[in-house]
Amino acid sequence: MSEPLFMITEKPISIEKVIQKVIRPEAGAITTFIGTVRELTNGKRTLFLQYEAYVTMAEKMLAQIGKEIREKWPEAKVAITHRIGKLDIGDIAVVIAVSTPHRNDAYEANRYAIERIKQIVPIWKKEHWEDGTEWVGNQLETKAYPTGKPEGEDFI
Amino acid sequence: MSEPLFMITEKPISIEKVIQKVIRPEAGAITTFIGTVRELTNGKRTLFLQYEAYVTMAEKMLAQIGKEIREKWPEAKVAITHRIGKLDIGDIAVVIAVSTPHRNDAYEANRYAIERIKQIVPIWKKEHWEDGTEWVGNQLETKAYPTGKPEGEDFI
Amino acid sequence: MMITLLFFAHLQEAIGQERIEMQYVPQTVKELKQQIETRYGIDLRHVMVAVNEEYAREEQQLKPGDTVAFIPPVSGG
Amino acid sequence: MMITLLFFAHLQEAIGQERIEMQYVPQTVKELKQQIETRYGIDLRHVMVAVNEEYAREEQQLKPGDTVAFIPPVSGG
Repeated sequence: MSEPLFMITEKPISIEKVIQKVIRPEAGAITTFIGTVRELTNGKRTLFLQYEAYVTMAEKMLAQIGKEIREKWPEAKVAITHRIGKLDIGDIAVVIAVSTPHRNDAYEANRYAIERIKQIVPIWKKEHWEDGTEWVGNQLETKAYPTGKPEGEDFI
Repeated sequence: MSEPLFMITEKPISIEKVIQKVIRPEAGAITTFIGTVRELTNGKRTLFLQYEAYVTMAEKMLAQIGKEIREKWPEAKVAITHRIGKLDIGDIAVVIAVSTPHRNDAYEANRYAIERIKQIVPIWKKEHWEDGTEWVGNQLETKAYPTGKPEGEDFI
Repeated sequence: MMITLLFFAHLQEAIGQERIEMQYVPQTVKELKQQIETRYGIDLRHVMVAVNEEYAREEQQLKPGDTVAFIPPVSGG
Repeated sequence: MMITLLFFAHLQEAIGQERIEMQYVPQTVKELKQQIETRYGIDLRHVMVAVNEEYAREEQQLKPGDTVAFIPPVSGG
């Protein structure tokens, strides 16, 4: 296994490959979260999405999420791959795999990972509709950081 | 796709195949739970497991869990495959895939599925150690049904 | 006038058969359980019963042609 | 004596560049943000700043060689 646990890629993501990174004989429970491109967002039909990242920092932030998870769930092993570039409807944008000895931890740590990705990982998506485009998150009223920083209990 | 959404099989489970059954353009979140054979249970080293099922009823009960989930999370689509026969350490025993438009539902419905499998689906596993065997769940003090029925809010 | 009994996991090993055709139909699940306990010297207190692949209560009536499965605590997943 | 500025998503489109080498080092993140806002007529109130790939507070001091990234609200996942 030469691929890192936390990575940004421009290629299609293999779910199996991400899962393989966390399979261990001592961990009987594996959860995965797979985020795909939805056809409709708020009733509007998406044609495709364009994902962009600050790649080096994004990989660092994914690794930081892994570190936070190991602090909260010491027996968990985590792997995350996020894709960037042009993605069509149904394409996989992100895969998070978590293995733990006990299943509750696998669900909770996985959910923690996706919430944190949406807070601190510098990745942006631009929606392309028939009648225009928009960078998601650019609506100031819905996404603001009053403290000037992303929120999250462990964020330093 | 000719395979049913809810099935018992004696063959190795393809995670991708189970996931493919629930991928839909309108559902951007997919969670999977993958249960593998652990090497150690309560500190004892397992050599392999033998799973047995009342196959026809087990498939019915898996489908019933699917029905319960659609009642609780109407937008969810679920697929479950459980393997039986001899399984070695690391082998996949069960894969649950759930797709929903919103990610919280995908986590919650998935977790509901595994809890219900452990309550109502007639599948049994026999642990094989170096020094003996035992059907799991045969320890009356740890698994008893005082009502004579498996518990669960929706169980009729 | 008969019913089919199915046994699984440790019950199957204790009884030595996975399937028994019974030429007599007890009135209820409860009555059947008592007869099996007596005949095979096993404890069915924590064993569920499914009649025709549906979980059944102790007081459920049995009828000819029913398939009755004895289901020890399950351990799938 | 310079710092590198990186812009992403709609900021990159607004400024028309993804990377600017700035020949002068403002004292703090806050000061830099104000200068960029004035110079390009953009609103950075809801934009985070990372210095050398670590999120930084407004009062963080800048030094020559720093890479400063302007990070609009993220939308990955």
